[in-house]
Amino acid sequence: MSNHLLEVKNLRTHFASGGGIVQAVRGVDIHVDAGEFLGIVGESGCGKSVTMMSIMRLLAENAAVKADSLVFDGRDILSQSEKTMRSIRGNEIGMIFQDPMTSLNPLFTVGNQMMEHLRLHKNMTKEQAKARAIEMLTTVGINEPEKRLKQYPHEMSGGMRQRVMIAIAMCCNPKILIADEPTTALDVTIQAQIMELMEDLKNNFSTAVILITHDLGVIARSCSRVIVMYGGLIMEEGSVEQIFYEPAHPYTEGLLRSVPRHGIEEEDSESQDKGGEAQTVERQREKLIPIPGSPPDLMNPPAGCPFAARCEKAMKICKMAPAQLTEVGEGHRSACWLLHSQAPGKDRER
Amino acid sequence: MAKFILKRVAISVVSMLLLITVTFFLMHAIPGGPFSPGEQKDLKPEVLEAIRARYGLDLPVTQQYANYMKNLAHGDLGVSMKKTNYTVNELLAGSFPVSAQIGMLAVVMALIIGIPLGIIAALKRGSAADMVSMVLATIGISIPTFVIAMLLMYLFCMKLAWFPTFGWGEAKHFILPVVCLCLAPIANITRLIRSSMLEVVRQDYIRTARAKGLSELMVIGKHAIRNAILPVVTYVGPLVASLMTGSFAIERMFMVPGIGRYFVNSVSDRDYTVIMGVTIFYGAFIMVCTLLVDIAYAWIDPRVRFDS
Amino acid sequence: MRKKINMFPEQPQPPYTMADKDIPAELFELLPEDEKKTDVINRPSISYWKNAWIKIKSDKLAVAGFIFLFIMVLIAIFVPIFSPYTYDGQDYNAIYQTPSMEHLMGTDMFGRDLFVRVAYGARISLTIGIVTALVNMVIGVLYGGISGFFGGKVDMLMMRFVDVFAAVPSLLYIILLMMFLGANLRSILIALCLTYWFSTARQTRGQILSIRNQDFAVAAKVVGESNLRILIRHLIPNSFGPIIVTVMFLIPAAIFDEAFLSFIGIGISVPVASWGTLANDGMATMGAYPHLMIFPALAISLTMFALNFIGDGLRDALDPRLKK
Amino acid sequence: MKRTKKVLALLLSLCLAATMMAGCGGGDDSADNGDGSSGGDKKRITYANGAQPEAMDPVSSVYAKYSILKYNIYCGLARISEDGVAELGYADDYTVNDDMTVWTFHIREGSKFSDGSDLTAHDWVETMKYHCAPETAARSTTMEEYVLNMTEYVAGECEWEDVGFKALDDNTLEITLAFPCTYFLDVACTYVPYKVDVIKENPNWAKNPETYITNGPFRIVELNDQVNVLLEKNPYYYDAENVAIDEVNFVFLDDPAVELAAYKNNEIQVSDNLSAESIKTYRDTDEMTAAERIGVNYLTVNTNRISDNRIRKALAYSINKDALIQILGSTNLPATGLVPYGIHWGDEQWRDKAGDLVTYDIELAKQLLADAGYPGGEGLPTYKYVTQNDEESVNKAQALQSMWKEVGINTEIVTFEPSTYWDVFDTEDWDIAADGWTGDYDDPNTNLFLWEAYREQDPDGTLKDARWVNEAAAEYDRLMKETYTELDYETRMNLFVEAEKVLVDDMPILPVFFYTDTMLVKPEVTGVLKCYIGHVFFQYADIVE
Repeated sequence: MSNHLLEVKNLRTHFASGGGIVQAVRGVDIHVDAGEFLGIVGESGCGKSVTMMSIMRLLAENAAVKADSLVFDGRDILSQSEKTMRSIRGNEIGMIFQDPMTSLNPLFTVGNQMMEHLRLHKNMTKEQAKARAIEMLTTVGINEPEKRLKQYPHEMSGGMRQRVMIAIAMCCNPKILIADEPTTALDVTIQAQIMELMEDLKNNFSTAVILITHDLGVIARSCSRVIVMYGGLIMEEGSVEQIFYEPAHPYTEGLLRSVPRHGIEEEDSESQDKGGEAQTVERQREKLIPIPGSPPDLMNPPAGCPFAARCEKAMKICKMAPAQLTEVGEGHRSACWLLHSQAPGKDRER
Repeated sequence: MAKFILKRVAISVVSMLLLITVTFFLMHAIPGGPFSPGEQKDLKPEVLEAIRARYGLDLPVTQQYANYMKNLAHGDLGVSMKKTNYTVNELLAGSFPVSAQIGMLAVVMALIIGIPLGIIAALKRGSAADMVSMVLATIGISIPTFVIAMLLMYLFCMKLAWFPTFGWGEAKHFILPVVCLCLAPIANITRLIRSSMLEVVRQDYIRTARAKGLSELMVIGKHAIRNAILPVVTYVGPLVASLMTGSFAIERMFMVPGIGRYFVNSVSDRDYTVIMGVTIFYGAFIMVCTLLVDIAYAWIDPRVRFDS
Repeated sequence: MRKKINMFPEQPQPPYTMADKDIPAELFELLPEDEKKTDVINRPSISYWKNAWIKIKSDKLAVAGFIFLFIMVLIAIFVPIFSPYTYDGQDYNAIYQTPSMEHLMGTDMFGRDLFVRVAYGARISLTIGIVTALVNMVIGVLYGGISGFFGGKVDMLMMRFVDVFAAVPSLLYIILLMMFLGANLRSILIALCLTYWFSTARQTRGQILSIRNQDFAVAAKVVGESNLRILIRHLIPNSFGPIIVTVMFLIPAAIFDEAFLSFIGIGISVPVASWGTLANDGMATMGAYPHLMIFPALAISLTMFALNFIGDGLRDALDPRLKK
Repeated sequence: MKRTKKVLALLLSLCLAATMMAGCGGGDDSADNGDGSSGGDKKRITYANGAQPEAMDPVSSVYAKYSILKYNIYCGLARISEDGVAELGYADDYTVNDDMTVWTFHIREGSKFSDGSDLTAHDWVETMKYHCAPETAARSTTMEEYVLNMTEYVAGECEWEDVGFKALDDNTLEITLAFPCTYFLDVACTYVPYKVDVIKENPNWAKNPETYITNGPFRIVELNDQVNVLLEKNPYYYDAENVAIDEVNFVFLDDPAVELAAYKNNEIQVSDNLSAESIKTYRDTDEMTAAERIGVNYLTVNTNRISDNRIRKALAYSINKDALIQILGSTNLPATGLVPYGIHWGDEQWRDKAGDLVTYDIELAKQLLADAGYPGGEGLPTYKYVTQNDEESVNKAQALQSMWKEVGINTEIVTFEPSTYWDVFDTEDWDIAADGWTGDYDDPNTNLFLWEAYREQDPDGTLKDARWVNEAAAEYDRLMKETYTELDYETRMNLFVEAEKVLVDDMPILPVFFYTDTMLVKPEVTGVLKCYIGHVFFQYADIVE
């Protein structure tokens, strides 16, 4: 099965904290293929960012990572030396973060921050690195790249800084780009531009993208495959269509009902051909239903399905044991006891 | 930048004027004077009057103030009223270099020791190294300087006789004063660096730097330290000013012929011109140091550079 | 935190998996609403101050500091009351005694019991520290608060004023004021109170500036609360954490400055003694009777230790920027 | 990385600049650092002079800090002999008229200043003329009241020609006194010649060893502000052949604790600014010498506020001076009167002959208090005791406070800096004030004249109202006045005895200590002289191995 670019099996990441052990990720399987656009969605604290940081091995010292396998490009990440990891980070796996305002070091010029890892990973001379940086800035749509190189982050707008972040992440031609909530901190119009940019890059560079977000709208427009996480576990995964039109997990349903999706609205005006989806949006705008309750305490995770406490279809079994991911369609899996053969019909009313 | 500096200079000038004025009148308001009749009982009142007249002390205070300001405008700080034949300019020129020398050494020591100590403490947070350096740092700011000075004096000058008790000019005379002077700054810098470092390593841009695959040396040495050092830059300005202008306690204990002793002695001697001279010098020096620090800050932190 | 702990404790085997085909049917009944909640450990949302309290409690050094300070306050209050000796009672038959059961810290040149004098000195020094800190906090917070809240020209004027005075070597002013007012406790308090508040004012202003446009303040304004009320009810309490930390560090500074004034001979008047005076007096006979200097110096240093640890603890606990 | 380096480089260069500045400023002290290391095979003594003299100019310098230096670099018409009494100095002969008012001194032939220039009687005249001229406005006095019309000249009330200080020729100096004086030779020790032409020409003369021209056993070769003054033997001194020491290094240490350490480390060989600790350490060794100084430490009582002399006496008799001396760790002697040891009556100590007048007697004190109507101190106000803020004064005050409390008298101690203390003293807003006096010459007058009425006048000539102005005071004045004209030695001494009794009987002042001068001298150093006014002389010193 090693033909995946990245394959994670049974990833568990725990943190030591003052009060005990926080089980942030409790057994997650993820695979990414070259050129794929994977979305990971979930509420804050569901473990999606921690999963990515685990893959990058960028967690703080109080974290411990365990996995049955964590293979990137044929190499076992967990057994690599720190030195090899450094040659992977920023070089083979690029990463961009939520807040472009704070993700760039305020004391160094943009050029400096773009060139330092180019020179490190690609052994470029200063001139080569500069040329590459200019090229990348142009690619991400920044005007007057030469001038911008000499500027400091605070001289740029948020959107532009995120473009710079993308340029930094992409300039070594990584095989995977991990984007951790790249648009959350941006204005709606900028969000769209950034997403567009990421799609273009994915297409042009055949880079796989893992997009982490809690914004279903963003997922809907860009991703081919979606993973829904909750309470440190994967609740459901499948193609965009499967997730949006045939959600098999009550949590996914809840998410779809609770989120106003700007992204789709906008795309709506651009591409009229997805009429069905537009209708969905219409329907959902009429009735926005938040999911009651709050996420589980991962220091003391529930024995059963983490969502049981908030699930309106919860059964007694849900509290006793977690459900395993079960195939519900081609590449569509969901972890819900309702999918058990003994479970009553999905449409049972409460 | 130029505008920023100009603005700062303008504030400094106003500050100096206020400083001079307040000091001048407060000084004249405190009881006693350089030639008090009580102290010089054996002098005839006429003679005393003549002495006072020589220094212009017979005039109304406002007139004295006007005269002083006029002389000051010409860079003349007057003559000492107690140290006869010495002009205040001479006194400052003679004693400042001494204080500046040990002060600057202490600053450099404080930076050389304090910064690495703070960084280590922050990076190894919770470790034994952290505990040790923090306890040391707390000791540094917990013991009054004069107590430290006395202990060192007692141990190294009296008991062990490793250092001379007085005299000036050679390295052996420098060591104890510099050690005493730099302890508290080392402690402060260590603590400052540690807390700012702890804050900086949590910043997003450090995560970015790591995600770019930079080595830990680059991440800490380039991205973290430069940010963490900013609070220290702010601290170093006043520090340089206060150390270079001498510490009364240290200079008295170790018999250092510096400017710090004038600071207190001139007040208790009521040597008006020296009080004024030292105050003006000290105030101006602080302001210059603060200005330099602001410029240095702007140099390190581009955000400040352009915000002005 | 450094202790080796098993990061992956054994998980209980779930009684059923999806693969099981013979799960009792009643388990597929709907989960009653009341049973759902038992699972969610709804940790009570902890307020800022409560959170700070929890953090402070877990900071061993800060707790040790608090305990030490508490003991010191008890000593300051009760030792002079219950001791058989008084701070000024002289006994020429017992001069320069080294520590013994009779005189825990020995006696001085007049045969006065040093322990009582140190305890009495604690009253003076702690009073100076605490009163100075409190007065400066009130002045500084009000001044900085008003300046930061009104902003614009008012702020400009008020802050330039502070800039001007803060540029002045404060020790010189303390000395001049002491000479003007005479050497006693009251003068020390006045002199220190007049010269310390600049930093508190600056900091408060910074805090207020950074939060005055935050939602809750704007909301209060929209609701029509008066400026003063907004300032006192909303802004100042919300910027209090960092200010308390600054003020906390004023206490040791004040105790230090008082000790320095004693050192140069313009401290409080005899036979009352502060720690600074005691340490300074002890220095004169340090070679022959080191205990006379060591005990007061220890009292100062340990209290400074305690105050610094408390200050550090408070900063960690109260400064929102340092939240983990 | 690069920028960080730049920061460091900047700091380093700043540091270097500061060091260089310091280098330039301190360049002139490279030859000697005042650290007391002996200079080759030269015989050098290092002496801690206490704090630096605030002025090096004899007309401006007021305190003992300078006068010790002064009498080692200058020499007057007379000088202090090896035995500590006045003998002829630059004058090799003198005559005096019968009523002791005209003294004629013969200056040694071929006398020279330390630069080799001639020193004649005219130099003494020029010196006095310069020092006392109203336009000089000298801060220090120079015993001018002895010379006829000199005080008037100082005040600008007469011309120099009227003053009784004349050079009859190059070697003859005639001094006409304002009143008869038997001990004028002692006074003549203080009449030293300055190099007036240099002084007038160069206002900065006192800062430069080149222009600091003197005539004493030593001359200045180095002057380091705040650090030291280095003296070398003056080859032009008339008695140079008897000066054994080549160099004397006066270092400025203003802390007795440091001075003790320096002495222990043999960085200084002569130390006379002793703390209680030094006295305790060296009390029983040969290195310490204690000699009486003609000074007395006393408390002045505001007789206007404490008008009942029984209370004043109660205050005096309740002072346990022996305990006080023990507490303070000093070598002072209990003051049993006001004329101290060191004043002679013939060959005997004046004090021994006159007897003890005040001793510690707490029962008497209680009795006196009861007689005055305040048994056990009941009804007495809390007295305000003012004193200076130096360590010894404050310690003394605390001990006295406690002793007075024993008999029921409560006091409040208020301390003042030296610079304001005497102004506070003049305000008379106190009940008891610390005071003291060291005389200038070996005669009871040097102490007893202090309480004469004329001393207590305000500038307008009226008596200060708080001072001693009762009948006893009038009697005292009368007796003192007689001593000025009485030429018979015994009668005169007896007048002093009577006057002192009147004074002590009314107790406007409370005697506390007779000062003694203590000094530590390393065993190899001999002949260091501490004279009766507390000055140290090195001209008779030597170093023997």
